[in-house]
Amino acid sequence: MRFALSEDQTLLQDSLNKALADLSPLDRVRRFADSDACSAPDIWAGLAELGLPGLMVPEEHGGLGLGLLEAALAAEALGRVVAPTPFLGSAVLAPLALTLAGSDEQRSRWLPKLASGEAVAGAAISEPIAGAREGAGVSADGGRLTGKSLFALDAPGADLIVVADRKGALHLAAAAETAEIMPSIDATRRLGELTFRDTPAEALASNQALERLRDAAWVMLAADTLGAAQAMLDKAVAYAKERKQFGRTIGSFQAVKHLCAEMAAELEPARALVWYAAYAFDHAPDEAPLMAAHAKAHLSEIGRFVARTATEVHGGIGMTDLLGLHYWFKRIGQNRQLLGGPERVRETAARLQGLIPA
Amino acid sequence: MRFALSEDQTLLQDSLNKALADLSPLDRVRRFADSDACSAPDIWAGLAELGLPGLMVPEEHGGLGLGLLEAALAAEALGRVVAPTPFLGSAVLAPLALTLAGSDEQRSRWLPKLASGEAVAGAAISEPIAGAREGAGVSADGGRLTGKSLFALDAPGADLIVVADRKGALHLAAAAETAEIMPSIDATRRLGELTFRDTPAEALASNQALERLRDAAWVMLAADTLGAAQAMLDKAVAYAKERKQFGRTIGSFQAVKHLCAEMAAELEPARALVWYAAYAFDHAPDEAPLMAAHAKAHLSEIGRFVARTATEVHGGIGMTDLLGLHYWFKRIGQNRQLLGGPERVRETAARLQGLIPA
Amino acid sequence: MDLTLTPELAAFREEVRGFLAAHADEYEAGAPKDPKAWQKLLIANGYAARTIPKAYGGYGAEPDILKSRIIAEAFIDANAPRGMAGQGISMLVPTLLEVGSEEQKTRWIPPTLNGDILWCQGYSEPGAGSDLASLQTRAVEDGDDFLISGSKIWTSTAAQAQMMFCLVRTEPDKPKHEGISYILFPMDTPGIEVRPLKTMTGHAEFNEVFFTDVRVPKANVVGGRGRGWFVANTTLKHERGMLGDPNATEARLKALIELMASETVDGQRIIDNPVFRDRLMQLQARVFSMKFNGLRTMTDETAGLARMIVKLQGCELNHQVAALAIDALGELGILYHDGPHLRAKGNWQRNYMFDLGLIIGGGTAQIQKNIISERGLGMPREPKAVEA
Amino acid sequence: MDLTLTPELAAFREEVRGFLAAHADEYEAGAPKDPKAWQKLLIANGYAARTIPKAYGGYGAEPDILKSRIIAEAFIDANAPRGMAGQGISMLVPTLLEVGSEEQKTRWIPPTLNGDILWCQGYSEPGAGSDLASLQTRAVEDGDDFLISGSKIWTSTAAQAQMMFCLVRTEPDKPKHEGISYILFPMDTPGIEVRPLKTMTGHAEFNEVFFTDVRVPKANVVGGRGRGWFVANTTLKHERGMLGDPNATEARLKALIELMASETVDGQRIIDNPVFRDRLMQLQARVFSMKFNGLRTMTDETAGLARMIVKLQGCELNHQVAALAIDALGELGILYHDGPHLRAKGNWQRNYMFDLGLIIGGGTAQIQKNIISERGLGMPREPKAVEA
Repeated sequence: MRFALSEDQTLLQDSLNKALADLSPLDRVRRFADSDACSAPDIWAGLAELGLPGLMVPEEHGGLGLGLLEAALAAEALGRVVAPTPFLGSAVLAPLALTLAGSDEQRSRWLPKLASGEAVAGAAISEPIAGAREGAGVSADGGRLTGKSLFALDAPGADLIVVADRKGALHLAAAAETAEIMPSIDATRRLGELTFRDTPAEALASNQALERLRDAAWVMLAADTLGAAQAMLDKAVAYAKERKQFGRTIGSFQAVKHLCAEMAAELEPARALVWYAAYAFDHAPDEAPLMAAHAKAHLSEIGRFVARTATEVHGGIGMTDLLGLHYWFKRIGQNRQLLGGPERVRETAARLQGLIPA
Repeated sequence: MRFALSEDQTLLQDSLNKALADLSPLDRVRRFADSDACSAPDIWAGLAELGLPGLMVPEEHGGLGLGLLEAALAAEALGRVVAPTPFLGSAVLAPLALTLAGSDEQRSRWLPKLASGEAVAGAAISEPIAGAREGAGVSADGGRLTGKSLFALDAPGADLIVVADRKGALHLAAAAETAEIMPSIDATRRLGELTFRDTPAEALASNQALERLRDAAWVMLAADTLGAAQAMLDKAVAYAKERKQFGRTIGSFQAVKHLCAEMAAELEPARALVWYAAYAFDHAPDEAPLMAAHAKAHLSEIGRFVARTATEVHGGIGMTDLLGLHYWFKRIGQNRQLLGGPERVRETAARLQGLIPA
Repeated sequence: MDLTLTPELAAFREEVRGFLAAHADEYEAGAPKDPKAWQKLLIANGYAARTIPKAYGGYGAEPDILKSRIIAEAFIDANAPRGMAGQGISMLVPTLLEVGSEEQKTRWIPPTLNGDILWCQGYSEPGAGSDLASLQTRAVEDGDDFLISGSKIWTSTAAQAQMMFCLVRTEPDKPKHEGISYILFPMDTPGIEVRPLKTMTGHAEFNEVFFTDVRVPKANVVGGRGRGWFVANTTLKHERGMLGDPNATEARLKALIELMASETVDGQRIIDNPVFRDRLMQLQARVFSMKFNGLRTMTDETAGLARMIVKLQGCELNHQVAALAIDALGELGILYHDGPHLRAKGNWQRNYMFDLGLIIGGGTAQIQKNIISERGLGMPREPKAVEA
Repeated sequence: MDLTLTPELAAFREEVRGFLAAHADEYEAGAPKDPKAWQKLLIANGYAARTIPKAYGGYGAEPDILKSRIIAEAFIDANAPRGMAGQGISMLVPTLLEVGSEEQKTRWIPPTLNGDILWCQGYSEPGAGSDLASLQTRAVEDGDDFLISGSKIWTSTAAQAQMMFCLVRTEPDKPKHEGISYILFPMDTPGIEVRPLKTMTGHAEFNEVFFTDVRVPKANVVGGRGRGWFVANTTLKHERGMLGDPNATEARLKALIELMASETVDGQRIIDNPVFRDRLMQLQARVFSMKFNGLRTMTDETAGLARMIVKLQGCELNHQVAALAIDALGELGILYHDGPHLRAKGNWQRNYMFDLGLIIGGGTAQIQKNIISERGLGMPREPKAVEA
């Protein structure tokens, strides 16, 4: 029994971090953020070379066949450099949906393409998880979808969309009638507003697959925040060791040191929670939903704390565009709200334990 | 227009602080706390000389005829030295109940005695305000009371008790069938568990008097916490200026300074809130209930913060009985829960603004 | 505590209300139709530049905090625009009044008040930050002039301003607080370059300004050579006080309550969610506290500490109000820039970020806590570190 | 990540469970009927003093974190009492094993392990506090003995203990960390006075101990004269690690959930109050985090920082769990000592206060943050202050 990453997992983490440092440096992030592009083909191609799009695709369909813990490590690595790339929808949710609820034919048709990165998939599952806003929601009738789905992940420009309808049943659609980018604080990942109007779609077998997607997504968002927050702490510490004020490096002031210590003290246990939530998804399905909820909610809270505190340690310069710190701040802020803010997710956590009367 | 204490009010405050420093020094508090006494006759007599028991009793009945703002200043002064004495029940709630809802005969019979301090009154109003625990609650039938009331203020040893029944109607009882002290964290004020069994009582006219009592009590508890918390901050600052560690006074460490600054930053605006809540009770009845609720809830929260932080600034010695700091810590803790913890009080604040559907 | 108006003040309030009603067609949605004309009208009636002597283009009234407050409230109630603000009017003018020469006063105050000259402030430097007094921008003597070289940061309105008031180091050999001068110069002087400074909100609320041998007459120094640190500090206090304005916070809380009462998730109003409602009530108690604290600081001479905490607590509270709005909006809370689902033009997110900037700017929260503990509570200063 | 048990470990778990079932009549409600007999039984079976060599009265097993964990869990599940703890077993014994002489080991370890000798710890002093190394208790040479004078504070079990292990200053002229020795002596030596130290909980969890010319042979020094600071530090680390035990926190959270599900106000269960429930869920996430962090620190060699934060976060979390219990209980939450309405013997209030003491004791939160930032994050130490 060992609560630690395996050698393979550490290797995966290291190689991802190294590759992403080259693929997604700050100026590349900036170029993407300032553009209207739906994806960064150079980064996507580089990630495809590492097998990232197929991380969770079974080996028989050309993927690496790894688990959610490996995906969490990838999410953490992507968050660490605020990588402007599809991932959650295309490399996690769509492969999971197909594996859990797709027919053999559907899997054979899509999984190889997703694994190679040739196709990108989006996931439109917000309404049944985070609640419907603005009258959104999709209805299914005889192989056709009608309605709107907001905050669809990796959806703008996708070749395939996994759609959850109002009742929580899953569908595969090649495209929506219209797919608009929803401008949000985080310019490193695109969210879609999808409109369906009698749009053809294939049903996926529905054996609580949406709940598994939700759990996986919650863990991924938590892991992304973990990576981004760790990066912000690292930057704050590095800056505090370098920057001088009043004749001293500011990192020698107790106030600054304690802010950094508080960030570290929050992040270390949170890392263990994220790891375990991902492990449970793979190996302890009874515990998985509760752990996923706690990981999502808790990382949302401490992510906000770290984002704010690391910015404060940087002083005025942290507020500007110069160091680009705000890309991390906003990525953490967006992860917090996506698929339900922490308050809503904690309600689910309570319900999962029978602490809310049905 | 002036948001400040008047000269008379400042004078009252000063004379109370000075008198209480003599009447209620730490060793006197300790002696009371270690005893089973219901009151400290020496302190009560000293306060009576200053007119404190009759602060809110109209002048025609021998009192000072002052308002709730003056009573708040008194509560603050009492909290500042954790004075072991009846006050809220006897000097605020009972005179208010009689003034608001008593007959001429009832007023004439009781107010002069209360004003002089010859009689002490308790107030048993917890259940309709804070909610019923343990099946407590009092029912009235034909001039007789039956049931239990918990957490009755100033009640053990009292000569007169103002009782709110389950429906919120008020009664005057000379005594309960039994009145047991409820041992609580705060040993400077006695709470009573009262049992009524067909106990004779006089009805008071019921024109929403209970709501006024509630508002007054909430402001008083907030003011008591304000005084106790200010005293804890003062002690922490004084200790930090004196105590040396690592070759420096600990008050020169940024960590310690910032803890003290945070306490001051919380207390100063809270003081203005308490003053205004008391002022509104006297002069702006429309605003009074909301302000009382906010004062009670907010002082509960920042009181807890200050109690904990001031103890931390003292280090280990703050945890011991040596400096007696815990009397202040516990008084603040008890004020927080009495007549409803902050969560419950905030619900009332929301309801008062129509933010909760009826 | 006497919060009722005297008959005189009540009459004054009617006067202000009457003025606003009479001129209601000259403004719309909180903005004047002709800003300069509006400014002149306000000055003429004593609703702007109220206490500035007539000789310098003001209205010439005695200072009266209560009347000022009545004016402020009446303008808020009517959603009428106040007079021009800006750093020239709120920081330079008080400075000139206090320490400027007669020539400087008559030359600069009137056109500043009536809006003909817009100023920007050159205080902070990239290398200095919280340690403002360590500024490095140099003014080297050259005959009757100084030649200024260096750079400034956090300069708002630098691109629009005609003039700058600026801190420069004129005596490099003196201790750091004694070698600084406060000087005025036109922004079109050769050698000045302005570069916009984009912040996390995506907007360039600030600029960097670079100086290369910018020639400025020595006569443009205000308050005496080498006295700049002390000259600047008198007005910095004004700025710090402004940064936690409780009226603005109260208005935001009102907007938040309206948001929570009108928005729904799955058809349930957000205000009916007890967890969000509880947070709202916590913030409301703080908003009231800061409001009354503000009233107190204006009329209670014992409120020294109460004044000192306004910036720290006020900016934090604004940030928390914005945070609750974002959280209450759920996924909608992350929308920004534009789009059909955006609420309040994205101002909740913008405030959330900009207010964090205000927590940091104008004296970081850490510096504020130093000030409160040292000046407010009399705690010892940080001991001087041994030079490494 | 591999959280499944190997067949060997699974078998070991069955063995432990079997032992506890077989001896279930020797304990009751988490306490042994005969503490010394129970202690001996545990040592004989390897469930106490497990890794201490047989020569010194232990069981003599190889260290194995997983087996230790299996033992811990099995005892919790069975509500069976662990072996004796106390500062002698958990702090003195490891110290003697590391730096004691052979004579010291054979003389003191066996009777300590089997419960015949109870120890108390003499580290902290009233004047020293967080700055432990500045301790003043003096040991003056007198032939083959030292004469010890001074005082200690925060000494638990001083009234019951037969022996003390103590830090004293033997070389007053050396730098403060180099003049300290670690020494052992009986508590009935003439010149020792013990005074109970009552804390805010109302109980005397600690004592002060006063020394007047207490005669102790030089041979009782452990680890070499002047080496006491380094000797003590090896075991202080153990103490700090123990102060945030996540198993204990998890048990308290479980009790809190039961409390909230069973208590009612006006007939409504507290757990059905969404505001309290939300706080409960926030704490539960933290409890799980600390639990998994604890597992990680035992098996992940990259978990240095994760170990360093345990005391800070664990003690705070315990305090917060107690705070929620008090709040959830409403007015009942303030009851203490006794009375018919008291819940859980007043332990929620007692923990609330005692846990605050633990946040302060054993290295205050401020000291912990210094350690985390300096040793964990590599930030610079506080510069030495210029002597005033």
